[in-house]
Amino acid sequence: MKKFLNATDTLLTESLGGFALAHADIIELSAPPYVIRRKQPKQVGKVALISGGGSGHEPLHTGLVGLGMLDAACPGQIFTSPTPDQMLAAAQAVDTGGGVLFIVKNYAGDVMNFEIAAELLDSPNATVLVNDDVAIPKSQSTGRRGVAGTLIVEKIVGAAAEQGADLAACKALGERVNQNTASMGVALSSCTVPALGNPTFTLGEQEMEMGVGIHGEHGRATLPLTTASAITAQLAAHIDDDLKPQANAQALLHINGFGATPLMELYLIYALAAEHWQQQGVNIVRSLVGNYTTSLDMAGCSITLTLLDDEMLRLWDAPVHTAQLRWGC
Amino acid sequence: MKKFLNATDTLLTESLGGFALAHADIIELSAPPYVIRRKQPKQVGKVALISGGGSGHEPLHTGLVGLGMLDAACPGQIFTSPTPDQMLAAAQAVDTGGGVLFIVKNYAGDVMNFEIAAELLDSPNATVLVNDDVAIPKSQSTGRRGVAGTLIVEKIVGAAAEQGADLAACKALGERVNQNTASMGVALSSCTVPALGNPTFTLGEQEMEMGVGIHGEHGRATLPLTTASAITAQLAAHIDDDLKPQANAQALLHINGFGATPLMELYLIYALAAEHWQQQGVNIVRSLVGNYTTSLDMAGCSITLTLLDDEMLRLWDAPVHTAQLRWGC
Amino acid sequence: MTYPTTLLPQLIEAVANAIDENAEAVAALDQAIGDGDHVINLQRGLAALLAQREELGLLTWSAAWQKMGMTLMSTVGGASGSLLGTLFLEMAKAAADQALDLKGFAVVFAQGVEAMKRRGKSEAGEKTMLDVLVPVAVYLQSDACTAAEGLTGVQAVAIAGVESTRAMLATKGRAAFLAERSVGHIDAGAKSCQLMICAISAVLSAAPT
Amino acid sequence: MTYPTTLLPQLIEAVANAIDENAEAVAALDQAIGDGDHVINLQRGLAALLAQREELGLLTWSAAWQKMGMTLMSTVGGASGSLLGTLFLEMAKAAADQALDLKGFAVVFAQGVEAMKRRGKSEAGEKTMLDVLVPVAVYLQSDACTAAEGLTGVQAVAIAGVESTRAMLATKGRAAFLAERSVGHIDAGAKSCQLMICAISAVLSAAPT
Ligand SMILES: Nc1ncnc2c1ncn2[C@@H]1O[C@H](COP(=O)(O)OP(=O)(O)O)[C@@H](O)[C@H]1O
Ligand SMILES: Nc1ncnc2c1ncn2[C@@H]1O[C@H](COP(=O)(O)OP(=O)(O)O)[C@@H](O)[C@H]1O
Ligand SMILES: [Mg+2]
Ligand SMILES: [Mg+2]
Ligand SMILES: [Mg+2]
Ligand SMILES: [Mg+2]
Repeated sequence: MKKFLNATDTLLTESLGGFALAHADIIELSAPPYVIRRKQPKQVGKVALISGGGSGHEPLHTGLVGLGMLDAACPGQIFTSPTPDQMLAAAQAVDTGGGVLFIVKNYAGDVMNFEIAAELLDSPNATVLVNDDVAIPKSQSTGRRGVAGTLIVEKIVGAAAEQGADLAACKALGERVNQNTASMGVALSSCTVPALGNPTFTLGEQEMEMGVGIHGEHGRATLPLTTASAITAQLAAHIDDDLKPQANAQALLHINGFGATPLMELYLIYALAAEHWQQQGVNIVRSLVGNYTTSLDMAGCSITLTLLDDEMLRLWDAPVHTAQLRWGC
Repeated sequence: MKKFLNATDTLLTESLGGFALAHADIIELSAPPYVIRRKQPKQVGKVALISGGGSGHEPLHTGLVGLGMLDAACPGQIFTSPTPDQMLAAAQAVDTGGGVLFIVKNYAGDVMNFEIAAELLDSPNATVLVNDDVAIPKSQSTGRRGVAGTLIVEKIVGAAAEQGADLAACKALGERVNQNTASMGVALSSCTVPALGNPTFTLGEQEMEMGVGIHGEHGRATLPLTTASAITAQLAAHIDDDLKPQANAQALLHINGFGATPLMELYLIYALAAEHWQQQGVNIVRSLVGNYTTSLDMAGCSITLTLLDDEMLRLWDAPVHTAQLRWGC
Repeated sequence: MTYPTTLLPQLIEAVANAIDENAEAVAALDQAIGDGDHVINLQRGLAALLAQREELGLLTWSAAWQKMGMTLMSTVGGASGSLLGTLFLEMAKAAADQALDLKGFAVVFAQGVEAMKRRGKSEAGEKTMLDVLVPVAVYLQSDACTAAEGLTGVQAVAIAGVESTRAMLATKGRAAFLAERSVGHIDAGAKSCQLMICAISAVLSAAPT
Repeated sequence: MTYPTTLLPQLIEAVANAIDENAEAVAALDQAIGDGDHVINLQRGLAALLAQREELGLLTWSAAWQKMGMTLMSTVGGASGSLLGTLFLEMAKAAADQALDLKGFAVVFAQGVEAMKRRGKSEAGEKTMLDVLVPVAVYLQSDACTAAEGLTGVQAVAIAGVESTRAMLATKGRAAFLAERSVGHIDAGAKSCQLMICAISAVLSAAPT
């Protein structure tokens, strides 16, 4: 698929420059090793939230840096984990004595690079591992992938950190959000990595890929394309198997577009998913619909359900001011 | 291109239902004839802003209904103008005595359907015609298309209306914003209308369509795909020909994705466009980057420049709370 | 001969069939120089008319066209919906309550087309449905349109009209955005109007005198 | 014989060439069961090493590997970057400042591979680069690895190792998400490591004694 670019090896740098210009009111881009960091003033001693990952998932994570959410994001090359020097630079830049909490998506490269940084970091730090994707069986030896639920962890923990929660509390909260979040995705196309020039895999005109991640790879199965209702039912069933939401539970329902699916279709999926859980007596109290954790130009979407206790709900509602999410200020 | 849907003739209704559920805190969907209307309380006698158009451009316009922006949006079928009964129902629902301002994109169908409604409407009303697209020559007998600049008109006039400006002032302001806004788009692919099932037109692997609108049709010319810098330069040149921005002018720079272009590429275009105008001494004081006025699943983007006087800038910054734009509250 | 509104169910069915049988072709025309929605918009409107056809057959022409105009206006959408709605609503105003023969219809129809021109700020020669409807209106009011020949002649006029759009440069509607690239393509609205006129004429030709 | 660090420029060039010559094939492997970025990540790291090769040739092995490890760690990225960086940094620690012969290198290399296993929480048989590096480490430390035969033998071991990944079910890395669908594909990291080992062995074989 064709792209707007000058050269594949300058795309990321140029794009980060544009992002930094466009949002210069709230973030700044460091010199290499690249870090996007929050500019808005913050309480000294607040826990510094740092995340990051390969680029190609925008707005995750750079678009989520700012008041009430991440203090810094470390952008790697497209689909490539950032390197420890980025995380160390980030920690140096944003830790004001309250310690650093790394929010890490569960992929081998992300886990290892963040671990190395954490080991090298002198100051107190902790890590929350996000693994909300239920497409992969729980028993999988790598563990499950971190996907669209990552944003939810970042938002809720970000609010707690903004309100002065300490490092241990932030970590515990992040793990609680992660435990109560389940996601699953489906793709109608793969994506095209600029350096490869062609879609990572191909699907026929009547095929869909069930249980995909966000790096353009095959999912669990290639299936015949079916109705939105049937697709939603499949995704929801996997989520229910994992989360087992009870009647009267409060939940956040997040329909995430992978990049090339029109918003109209995302709201259709929202309608179907909301109906599914309404029929189970689950109380969908918050929604988020749109392209948040993308996979370049993949057509597809994921459903994420987060079971919210009252604290998590309050923290979700707390003010946030990033490039992509903003409310309460 | 494949889609998530149950049936092409229920897609819109189902999607509107999902949208209404997801944003039930701020909007509501009427029974047919469909109108999305603001729920948040407002000052009695405030000018009621009503817009609408064919669906397929989400989040325009339904995603822009709420405090500080539209009072109502009338969604037509995909790429099909809404009908006068929708606009009359909208006016009935949201006019509290201050009169109605219709914000209409300049397409034959939109203009005629809104005109018919305006003629049938008993209460005071006025219309702002948006025609920011400079791909079409000014002398074109139909006039220029209304494209990504429409959102900017809706935001700025929305703020003025929220602050109590009367009907004549709102109309004059809308026309001023429109006059000071220029847009131009380029596509790397067409889009697939669900009922047609195939892209409206096709481009080769090394082709781009310069000067496209937002309905999947051909633009002014099919050209060889070139670098992002060259593309930006072309788009910016057309905009400059029209707006003739002066050194030290203040401006808003809006890079709008047509639906299938990754955010990373949109920020690249932002960087290049910002540099172009910086070199001319134009002061880019505000930015907006993302999918706002889409064309289903078209790959491509448009550049919009709005020259802002101090009043327009204040109104752009004023609080807004819609599904898609939110700040200051 | 005068034509009763009891013909309406048959007329609407014939028009709907004609559009359905040619749906792909008409869609392709609006896809080539438009946004691809013209025929499904029309079909939506025709489906609504079909649902009302029995009750329409009990009304006067004026009342029937008023109802049909409102239905089309609120179901078709887009440029063609506003224009076709305008046509029928204007014909309803012009018709009063008399019975209609071909000449009477010609007068009413011509008024309807004038209303369309005012609404669309357009005229023949701009590559629109007017390039069928205007020649048809002119023909119906001309002496060449006799009781014996008129219903056959009007089909030929409609066909010539739609064909004439092929070489035109579009100066109204979406196709105008394509400038020279609009040349060489038949206009979708003109095609659908020709199909509708031919279907109507065929029914009226076969109507019992 | 002991190998001086003055061989480093030539070694790095040979590795970079080997990767470049096979870039499409390696990319295709990571595309089939990964996310397609492995070879460009490696090439970025190798480009950085190439830029430093002259100065590396003036250091001790320990200092050189420390610098190479830091460079790879901060330029490659992803799973392979963290693991290759770990390998070199551990070898730097293990090497002290002595001159290195093949046996000496074998000890240091084995320690490096152990550090990779700890970092990746992985071992041979999981369809990763370890399926080349572990057999290579074992071979280098074995009696079969003689001064005369070792540099040829290690290439055969590496090639056998990469081929062994074809039939494996991936239980580490991205390919593990594909479960059974990972079977039948060679692992990209294993392939790139085999290419690198073969290139290094060839240079060392030709090194003046
Ligand atoms: N100003 C106009 N006057 C007359 N006919 C017009 C005008 N604008 C558009 N049309 C007709 O409308 C047709 C397109 O209708 P349709 O596709 O339903 O609406 P839209 O262009 O809004 O998608 C064109 O083929 C043309 O015949
Ligand atoms: N836990 C692990 N242990 C050893 N090797 C691994 C592990 N995870 C991944 N790899 C190796 O890394 C390679 C992929 O590297 P690369 O594509 O650069 O990183 P990423 O998987 O992050 O995109 C795999 O082919 C495999 O050889
Ligand atoms: Mg990767
Ligand atoms: Mg249309
Ligand atoms: Mg059309
Ligand atoms: Mg990879």
